Amino acid sequence: MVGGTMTLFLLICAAISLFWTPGSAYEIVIANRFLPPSADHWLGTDQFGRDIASMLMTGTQNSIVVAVVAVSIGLFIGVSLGLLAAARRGWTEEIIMRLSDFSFAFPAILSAIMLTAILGPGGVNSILAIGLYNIPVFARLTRGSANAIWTREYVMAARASGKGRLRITFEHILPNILSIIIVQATILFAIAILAEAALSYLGLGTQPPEPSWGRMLNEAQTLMFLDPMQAIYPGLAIAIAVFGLNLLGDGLRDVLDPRLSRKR
Amino acid sequence: MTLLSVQDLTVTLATNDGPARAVRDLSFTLEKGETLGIVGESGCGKSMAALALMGLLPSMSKTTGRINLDGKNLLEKTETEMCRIRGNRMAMIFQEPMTSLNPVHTIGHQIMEPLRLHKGLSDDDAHKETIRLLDRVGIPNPKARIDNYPHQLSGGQRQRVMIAIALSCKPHILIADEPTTALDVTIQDQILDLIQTLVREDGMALILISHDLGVISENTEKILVMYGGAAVETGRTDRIFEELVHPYTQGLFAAMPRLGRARSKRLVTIPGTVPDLISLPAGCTFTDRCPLATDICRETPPPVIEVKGQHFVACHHVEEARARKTEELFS
Amino acid sequence: MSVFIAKRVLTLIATLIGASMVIFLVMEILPGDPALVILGVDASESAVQTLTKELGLDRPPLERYISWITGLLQGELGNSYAYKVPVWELVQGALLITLPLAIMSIILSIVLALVIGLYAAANHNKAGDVTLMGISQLGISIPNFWLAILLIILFAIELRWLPAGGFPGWDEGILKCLTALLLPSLALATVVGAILARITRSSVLEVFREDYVRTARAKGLSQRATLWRHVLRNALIPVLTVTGIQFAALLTGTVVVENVFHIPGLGSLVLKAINNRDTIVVENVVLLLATMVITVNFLVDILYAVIDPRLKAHDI
Amino acid sequence: MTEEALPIPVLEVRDLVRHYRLPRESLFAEPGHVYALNGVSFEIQKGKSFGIVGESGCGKSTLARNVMALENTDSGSVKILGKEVVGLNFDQLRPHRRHFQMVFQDPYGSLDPHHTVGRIVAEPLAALGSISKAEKQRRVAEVLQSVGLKEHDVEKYPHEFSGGQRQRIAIARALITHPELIVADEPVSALDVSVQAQVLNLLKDLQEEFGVTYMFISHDLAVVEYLCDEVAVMYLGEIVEKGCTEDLFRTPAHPYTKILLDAVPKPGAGIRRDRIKLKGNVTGQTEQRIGCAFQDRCPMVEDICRKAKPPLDPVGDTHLAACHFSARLLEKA
Repeated sequence: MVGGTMTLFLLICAAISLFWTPGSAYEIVIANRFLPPSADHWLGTDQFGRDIASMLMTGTQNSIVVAVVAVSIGLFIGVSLGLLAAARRGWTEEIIMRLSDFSFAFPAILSAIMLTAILGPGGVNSILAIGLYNIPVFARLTRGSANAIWTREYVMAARASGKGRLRITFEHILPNILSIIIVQATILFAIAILAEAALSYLGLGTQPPEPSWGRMLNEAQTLMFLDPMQAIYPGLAIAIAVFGLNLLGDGLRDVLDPRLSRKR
Repeated sequence: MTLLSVQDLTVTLATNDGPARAVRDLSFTLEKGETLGIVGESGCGKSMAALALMGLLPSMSKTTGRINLDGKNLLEKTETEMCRIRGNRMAMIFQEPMTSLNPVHTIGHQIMEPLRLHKGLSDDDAHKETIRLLDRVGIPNPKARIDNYPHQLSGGQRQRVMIAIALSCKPHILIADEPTTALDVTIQDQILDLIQTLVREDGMALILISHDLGVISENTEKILVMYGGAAVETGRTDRIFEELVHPYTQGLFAAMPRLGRARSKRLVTIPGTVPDLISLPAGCTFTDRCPLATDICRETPPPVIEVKGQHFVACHHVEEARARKTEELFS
Repeated sequence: MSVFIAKRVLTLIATLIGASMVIFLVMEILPGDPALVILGVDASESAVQTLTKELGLDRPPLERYISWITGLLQGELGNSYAYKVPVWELVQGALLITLPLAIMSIILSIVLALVIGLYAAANHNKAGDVTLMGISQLGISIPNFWLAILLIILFAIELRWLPAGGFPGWDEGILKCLTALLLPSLALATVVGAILARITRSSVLEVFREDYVRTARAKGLSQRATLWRHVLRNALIPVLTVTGIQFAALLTGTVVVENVFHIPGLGSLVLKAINNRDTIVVENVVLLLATMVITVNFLVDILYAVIDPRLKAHDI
Repeated sequence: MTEEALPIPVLEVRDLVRHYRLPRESLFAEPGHVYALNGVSFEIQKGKSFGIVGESGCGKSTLARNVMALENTDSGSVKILGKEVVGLNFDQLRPHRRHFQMVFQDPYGSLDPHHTVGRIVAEPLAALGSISKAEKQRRVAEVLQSVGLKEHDVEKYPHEFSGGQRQRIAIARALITHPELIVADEPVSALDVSVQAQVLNLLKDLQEEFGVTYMFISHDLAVVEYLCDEVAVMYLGEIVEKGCTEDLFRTPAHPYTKILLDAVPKPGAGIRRDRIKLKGNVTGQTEQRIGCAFQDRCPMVEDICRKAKPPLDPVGDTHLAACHFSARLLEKA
């Protein structure tokens, strides 16, 4: 519940910032640098006189877009591969699983470092890097849970009814593992936000002038001795987003857990 | 003095849907060397009663009544005192030999544990005693087997190891909860035989819990039939099988396919299903499925009536149940 | 058992070769001519060609891959394009900082996880458990580099107990160095420790429901003795798995956190190398990091076999 | 004599063999095999119940899966209504599947928790090709009624039913294509005695009503005796004795059958009697031995048992046993 509300709040922030922000997240007004929080500037301004609250709100968009796209890449490719591995078994499964084992050696940031080394830093690259990292995560989870469902007697019954593997996959396997995948997607969504922030912080992700939480932290860090509060807000925004999503994941797990729903 | 005397034992489990009365007002006694069978279908409270005796019920449960072991009420003992009784004075064997042993320790280690704990044996003595125990429960080549892990043993052998653990400290009471349900019929035969022999040799009292009337009938002197958390019929085994009185016992017996019984004869079925422990009727728990049930059964708990020498039945309509027995109560 | 170890070793080698090939291929597609980078944009055509030849970059890719790998095995990593010094020198110095940092963090997080996880499991659903799990949920949500900044603000700027960053070098004495690594490893361990603590707790609770725990209790073992003798070892198996996975996260975490503290470890090295287009350093450092991840997961697999005697070839 | 005059058996199994490969235990050893089925033959006539009994690991469930063509068979033949099913691929089999259906052991695991009862029961209709929605609904309602469930149960989900009712749903699913053969793998062993009786009686009634043929697998001898016309006893992937129920249970001609029968606890028989005890555990599923499969545990074992494999030979009109000493056993009885 709490997680859901927090996530909803985040989405609303992002949506509003599309049309309206309390100040400007882009406009540089040197005269207004380091203003304390006020009615005009809710959280004050940064060293370029940009409105921090507006930057945070606009940064929400950025985080959400990166996370949504990255998770979707992982979700579609990973789940398909996992389902395929479970349905075909044999060498198909072996290849898919070895590949995913192998890609575990390259966590998001490592692959992002390589990608940015090739293509240069940028938002698209960080999406790609995080998305690539998500593929094996989903593939493994899907294959593991799907294999468990394949051994169930109701799948055997479906096979005895003459249903093919494809049909069983969509009619029996997928519905029964969907809740697990949704929960995992929520958690990976949180991880993607974290990874995006880290990449932006390193200067490998979203590029200026597009506001992003990670880069705001990077800029704030150089001013740590001057204005520590600037380092607090963006971090807090990330933490709230991730915290909300994690809670949402836990909540969904409780609601969707088949062991619990069976009892009812 | 009576070895074990249970009076009005009631176990209430807290569930999401409300309190479930898993055991209701259960009373029985057990003398030294006596064998008692508790029989009933799943959810009748037989396992809960056994766990209550051992003080091993889950934490969200409440136990009331008295469990007197040598005249001392176990329900009033502290956890530390209970630890000294469990595995020492009272031991238990469980249903699933596959999962009841810790997979990461050798069987020798697991048998030695209670020996060290309760008897204070040294490693050397415990090791020797363990080999003796393994030999006694019929594990071939115990010297080599002692270092085996549970996954290297078959189901029947694991159950033998469980028996060795239970017997290690020569308990006064052995509780066996469905010890052979997970085993094949020929292995069941061996295990029950082993339990019988060991119990007789050591003069232990045995509480054997099973859903199988055959197992209970062949291995016990006294029977307690449970339904919906309460005892419906108790007495000496031979007496009870001579005359099944309670409608539930009659139904259970008639519903069971038995070897050598005429094939043309249909099995008798008890209509309906076992009651929900959360919303039990105020009176007799068998009311909804009983062909003899009247209004009084629903409202008032049935009286316990002595049919004949130490054979008790909890039913409002004992005479009718006895009379209609010959004409097939459930047909 | 022999099959198990053999299989694992083979997988380890195969994964390492695969990883090196991927890195090589990726670097191969990389736009930008190293020779150009070294000589600067205004270098003459012929000078670039000479240097390309000198660096051996005109040879076919397969040959260069093989010579890279054989060089690696002999500790010969070539020269940095940007600094003109052997890559190994750069990597060695950085590794001597990153490795202790990673080890310190993982030890710290495991200790944190076991203490919190076991305490929470032992007090299941009581106030202590609920509070700790709430805190750990927060711990998971905090980005480690933000935590690092917060730690600097608190301990270095406000309290002035610890240095805000930098690394004195091992010549300055071990104690000083460890103090410098304390805040970074704390920042890293909090997040990983919080995750592991939650896994530990749920895993312990899960094992507590097993039949063999009931057997142990029926033997007369107290709750505490059961926890130590029967639950812990079984509960460690999932914790170990997650520790293996989290090590990768922790290692990449060090890349980020090193930058917060301006510690000249592998993370700082690789970022500088990216900015300098010093590809030879990037590829070697990335391979090194990947190797560390792969090795740790290999060790985790071997540890399984130690903890769980059931493990046989067919369980993999 | 014309072909039509001979009734085609509903199920005819010949020399069915199924061995599973085990993963290697060590680098230097050959991988082992599980010899699950070692040449099993039998046939079932229309409208009859054929029981298969044996202890765990005797290959009875493997047999069921092979008859149902749910896994690859190593060799041998399975003919259903005279049509060979071994070697057919999944698509070729599909239209034929309406003739043989299966009921599983676990009433909880055999019904997809995410599907409604209506959808579960209608599942096998997929084999029939396209049929109208109305026709589908009519058949679901009809079959639910015949297993004693209500028409409005179609909208419910499996978790709203008790174990016994779930098994009725599973039986309804098997019945919906009006199959000639139903393979039931331990259909009542997960149920309580009082509910088990309901399901057993239902199976009997359905056979009378629809003339369906059962291949009924169970470890419970009493259940098999109650339901089946003919029985085969399996041990280590082989049939060791086969015959009509009365013969086999009254005068067992194989020591294993006799021991099995003796081991069943009987209610009301008093404290246990003395009887022949079986030594050792079921072993050797992973080794192929010379001679009789039962030699390690047999109380009557002699030299010949270790040398020659006893064939499954007739010992009576319809009674077969694979033992060198069947005659001796029958004499004693």
